[in-house]
Amino acid sequence: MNPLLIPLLPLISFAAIIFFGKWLKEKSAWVAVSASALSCLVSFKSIGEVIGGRNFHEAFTWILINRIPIEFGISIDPLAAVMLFVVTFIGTMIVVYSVGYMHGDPRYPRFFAYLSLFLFSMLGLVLSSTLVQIYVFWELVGLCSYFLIGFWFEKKEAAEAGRKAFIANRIGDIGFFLGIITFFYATGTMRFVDIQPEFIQAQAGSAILTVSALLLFCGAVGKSAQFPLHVWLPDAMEGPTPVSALIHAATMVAAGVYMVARLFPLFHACPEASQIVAGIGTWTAFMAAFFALTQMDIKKVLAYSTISQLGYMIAALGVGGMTAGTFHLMTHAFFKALLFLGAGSVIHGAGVQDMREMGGLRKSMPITFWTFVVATAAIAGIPPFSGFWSKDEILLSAIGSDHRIIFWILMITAAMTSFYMFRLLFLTFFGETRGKRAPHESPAVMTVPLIILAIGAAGIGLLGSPWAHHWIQNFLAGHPEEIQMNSFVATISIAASAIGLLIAFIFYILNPDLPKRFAKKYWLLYAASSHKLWMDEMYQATFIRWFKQIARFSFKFDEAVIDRTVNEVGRKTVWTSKIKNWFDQYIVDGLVNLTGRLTQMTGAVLRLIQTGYIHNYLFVLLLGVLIIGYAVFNT
Amino acid sequence: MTTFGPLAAISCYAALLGILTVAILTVTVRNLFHAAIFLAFTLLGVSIIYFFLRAEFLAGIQILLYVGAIMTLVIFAIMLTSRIGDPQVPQSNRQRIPVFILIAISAFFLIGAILKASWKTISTLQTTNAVELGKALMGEFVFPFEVISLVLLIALIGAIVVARSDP
Amino acid sequence: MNIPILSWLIFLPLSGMLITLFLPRGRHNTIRAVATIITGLTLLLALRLVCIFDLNTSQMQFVERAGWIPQLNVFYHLGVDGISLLMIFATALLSFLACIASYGIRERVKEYFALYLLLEVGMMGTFLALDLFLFYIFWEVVLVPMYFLIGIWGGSRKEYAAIKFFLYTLAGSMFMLIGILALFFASNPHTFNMLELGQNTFTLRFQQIIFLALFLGFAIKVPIFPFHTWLPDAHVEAPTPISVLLAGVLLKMGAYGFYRISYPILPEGARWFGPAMGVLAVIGIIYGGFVAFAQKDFKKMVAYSSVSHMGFVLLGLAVFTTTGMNGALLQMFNHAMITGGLFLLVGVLYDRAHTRDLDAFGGVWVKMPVYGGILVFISLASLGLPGLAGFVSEFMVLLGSFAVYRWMTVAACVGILLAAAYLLYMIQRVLLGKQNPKWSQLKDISIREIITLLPLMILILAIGVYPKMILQYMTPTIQALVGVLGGNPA
Amino acid sequence: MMAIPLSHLLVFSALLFLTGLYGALTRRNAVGILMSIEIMLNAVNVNFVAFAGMLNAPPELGQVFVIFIIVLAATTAAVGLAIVMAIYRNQKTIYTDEIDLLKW
Repeated sequence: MNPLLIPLLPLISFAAIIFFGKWLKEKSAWVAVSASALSCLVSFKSIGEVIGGRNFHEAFTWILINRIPIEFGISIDPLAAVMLFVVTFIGTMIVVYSVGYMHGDPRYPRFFAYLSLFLFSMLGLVLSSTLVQIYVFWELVGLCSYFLIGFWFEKKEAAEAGRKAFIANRIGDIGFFLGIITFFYATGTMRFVDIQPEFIQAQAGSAILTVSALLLFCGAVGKSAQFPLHVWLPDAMEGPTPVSALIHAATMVAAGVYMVARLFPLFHACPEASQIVAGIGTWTAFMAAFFALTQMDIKKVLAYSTISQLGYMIAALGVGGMTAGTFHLMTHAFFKALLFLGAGSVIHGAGVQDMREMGGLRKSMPITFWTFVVATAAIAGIPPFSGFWSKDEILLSAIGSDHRIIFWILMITAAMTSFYMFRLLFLTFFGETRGKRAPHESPAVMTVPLIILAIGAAGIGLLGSPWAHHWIQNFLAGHPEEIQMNSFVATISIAASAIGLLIAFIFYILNPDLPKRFAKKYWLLYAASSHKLWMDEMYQATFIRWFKQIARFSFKFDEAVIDRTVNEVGRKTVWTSKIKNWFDQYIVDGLVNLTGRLTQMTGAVLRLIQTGYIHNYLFVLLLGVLIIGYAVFNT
Repeated sequence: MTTFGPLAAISCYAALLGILTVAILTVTVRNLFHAAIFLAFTLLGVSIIYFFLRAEFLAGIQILLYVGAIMTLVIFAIMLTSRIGDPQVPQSNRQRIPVFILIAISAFFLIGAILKASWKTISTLQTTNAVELGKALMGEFVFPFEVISLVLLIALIGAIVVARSDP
Repeated sequence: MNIPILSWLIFLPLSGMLITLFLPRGRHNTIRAVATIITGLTLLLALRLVCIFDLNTSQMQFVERAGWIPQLNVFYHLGVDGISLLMIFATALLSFLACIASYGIRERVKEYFALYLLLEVGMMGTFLALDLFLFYIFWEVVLVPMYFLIGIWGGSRKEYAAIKFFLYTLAGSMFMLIGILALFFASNPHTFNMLELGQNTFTLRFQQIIFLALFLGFAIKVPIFPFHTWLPDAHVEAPTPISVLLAGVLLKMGAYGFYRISYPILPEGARWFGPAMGVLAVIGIIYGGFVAFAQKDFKKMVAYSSVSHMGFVLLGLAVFTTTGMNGALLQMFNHAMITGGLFLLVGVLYDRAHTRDLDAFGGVWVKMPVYGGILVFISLASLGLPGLAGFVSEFMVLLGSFAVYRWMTVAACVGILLAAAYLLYMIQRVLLGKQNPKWSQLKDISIREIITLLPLMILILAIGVYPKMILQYMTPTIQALVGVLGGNPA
Repeated sequence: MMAIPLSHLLVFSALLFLTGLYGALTRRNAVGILMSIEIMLNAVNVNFVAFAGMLNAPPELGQVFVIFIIVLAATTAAVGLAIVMAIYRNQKTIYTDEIDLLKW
């Protein structure tokens, strides 16, 4: 079966639902489910072939630039295979989950149309063979994200959030776009198959390459919500929860990471760029984790946690751990999707998003609770759950490449991660019920994907464990690598997780008053965290305000200066023509009028003869005849 | 040079004088209806002149058309426009005297010119008949004849249109 | 092929105009049908032309030449190459679609369609003429019906807008006329023939002056910042179909003038002015985007977005590379499709709500789902979403310009961001948000209106997915032109 | 045998014509004017007939024109009287010195 089917199936599903959604109604969900499931099956086959060592590449010429063909095509290598697996598998799970979650929505078919379109775009992105193609699908996933965030567009916040996401992404994308152009000028190619270490290394050292790497990274900053463009992702939580799980946790936001991993040889050849990448990743990881500590909205916590984890991946890529970053991408996709779906299940069951109104859901929602526990353990880095292995890998590559500061910051972040995740778990599922309405467990169509994902979140990390001989790392690197499990790193990592868990336990189970006192005592710190360092407000007060002012000013300028000049020229012309008119009227025309008036006066005299009586006229006629006759006869 | 018997000649001159007299009466009498009667006599007189000149066909037409048709029209018009016999109403306007002077001057010149001219007349009176006239009309003068007939038609329509009471 | 297909393209609408003039005044449906059939036949002719067009040559094709005013060496001289072909196709297509969209005109229908067809004659002639004199005449022929179409069927300030449009563009064409006459007298032998003029060599100083004169004429039409202010007024006041043609075709006439006259005849002058044009283009892109963002009137916003998008055309023109100029030409075509579509959509909404105030709407998508979908689709094309037409041309323009003007390209990229900002802001204000109860009675877009939009959407998608389809028509001609310009042939 | 010379006939017709002219110029009544015009036309006809009989030319020539003139006189009378009727209806008079529509 042709891998072309992988993105094509969701596209067909999209077209079918968009055009026939009116008739399909509830059935449109199953169109989407079957399309994604089939696409998943086809992709498994392709992945199998890649594992067997046969990479896939097929392309056609899209346009010719300077007689260099720019191609569109499909290429599957190990990196793409991993992403393919994540996207199709988790995608299918989430589509199934949505069948239950979105039940009863007035725009039910449209939701699945968007989901299908997203899957198509995401798969196109993953399978891209050139930079232009990745950009094309990059924008398309952004578009789907825009649609899905603003899915409940009657809510002003949702519409605003969608736009914010799109614009923030656009800012990054402009960098990406310029990066593509500069890269093309620096190297003359856009094909990923050409971007091999040897090829790039040959041109290393040129400033334009570094610039292009940084510009390309801008795209990742936007899409993967890195500092300073991270502000859109928390707002994106206005979208339906499955969307948050699929797009804003598992797949799309990871596209930035995927892109950097794709271009890894380029970044590897530009150490300055790599440093910046690592720095931004680390700072984002830390900052987002810090914000997550005090959030009260269950989805906001998860959103910041996503940003933080993405920071981890970016940092990993920055310090040279390409396999580590990709590995974390995969594990994170599983547990974060699970977390979001769990949160969705909680929201579905409890009807609220604020954790202060939850609590004690453990008994009423057992399946959700247990899968949530698995996911929390995974993200907190408790062995042997998946997060532990990949996070360990990242820390290892940080220390391995001698980035000590980054290592320690990431370690602290790990502790914070553990703390806020367990805080979330305790606040939601433990203690007494604070909600107003009776919570209930979600239907099977939602819980089954939870269970499947929980199995994945628990076990997927083992692929990269010493027990599997670091299979995933070897697969990604394309050759067997000797990776030593560093017991020092592992120990500290486990300790950090444990500390986080312990503090959360003390704060929220043993002594529930402690957080409040703590917040009062360190109020500045608390406010900084809960207000996200006031970055939204800062942007609002600076860039956005400036932007609007420039727009208003330009318009004023247009009206008051440019248009006024035009009108002024017109008015001056009218003015001069008025002078000319005066001259014309009184001098030139005066002469004419004088002639006319003379004629008139003569006429006034002559009209006295004009009696209007026919016999007078006849008389004169006769007189005339006589005179003429006299004249004739006299000659 | 036309020759008549003396009686015929005398009666002819008498006719000419009579015609002039009724014509003058036609243009001067106050009562318009009377003027119309005098006009009829004038026209009849002219037809008599035609007889003298041996143009019998024309004389017939003259009587039929003028005395028969046109006079009827004129009398109808007079009847329809009232205020005929009112002696209070002057029937001629104020330029009578100047007109008369002009006419007199004209007459003086015209008669002078006529008498002064040397007319190349032939000895015998030429005559013709209806057949010749008909041939001339349908032969040499067929085009003006057709035009005239068209004019007549147009005048007919025009008269109807103009005289219709509502536009 | 023996029929003079190019003459037919001009005289078919002309005959349509005459037929319309002889139809009885009250028979609105007959008049509409005649106009639709005539524009439809013209479109079929244009399609036929596209089919039989030879892709492998940069020469003029289907040339027709006949003496006209022999004393002045003026010829009735028509021809088509890769540059004009696209414009002719766009003109025929938009004329047809806008004709269908004109069914909403209910006053003085006969005069409207007569003028409308005359407008098409002028537009076709402008793109087909190879004789400067003929070109100038058709150029002015466009002006007159446009003046009446805005001035009679326009909105509340129609007289002001029509007069402004007319005088402004007339002032521009005056400069153009001076340039044309100067070219005539400077050439040896005296000729108005564009192709022969291209073989003359003029001194640099002469080229600079004449280029400036022609530039003013074309720049006002494009319109290039700061000559753009007639555009928003004219757009806002013009009836919907006329806005479509104004944006879709008339603006292209200016840019087409660069391709057809300024560049081949005055290559050195063009090169000398290149950087200045680039700067104006970038200012136009950014400035237009910012001003569009500040608009409250839907149509005005689209009008300013035209200023921004036409800036890309100028930027591509200013770089003298095949990529850039290909991109600019493609951008002209795409802009015709996209902005034409946007204006049609504004018209659809205006017909129902009788307002264009963006803030007055909200939540329209709920009541008009199909309309919302189409509006989003075309807006996305306009903001340069990859996979749709606008992206390809902007990408090519920027790729082409980067080699020449680096920082200008970077600045122009901001324009892409601005496009996203103002279009999404528009979508949010019109379609999204809480449903305004005032518009709860809105009917969704009708079949007729969909028919006017569907061809545009198909083309936008097709070009976006497979641009080679349309690039193949223009590449040989552009390459030859770049060769003449002595620019980077790559 | 007495002869009536052509000149005598011409003098007669001239006098008849002038009589008609006098009437046309002095009559106040429109119908009167029309009648005077008929007299003038008859004077002309007399002239024609006299010429036809006494000059060296085909006699039909003069007489045909007389026929034409009679026809035209008839049309003049018809149209003229129709106009008189119309004027009378509109102006309530047919006295020419009470009608100055020609004056602007």
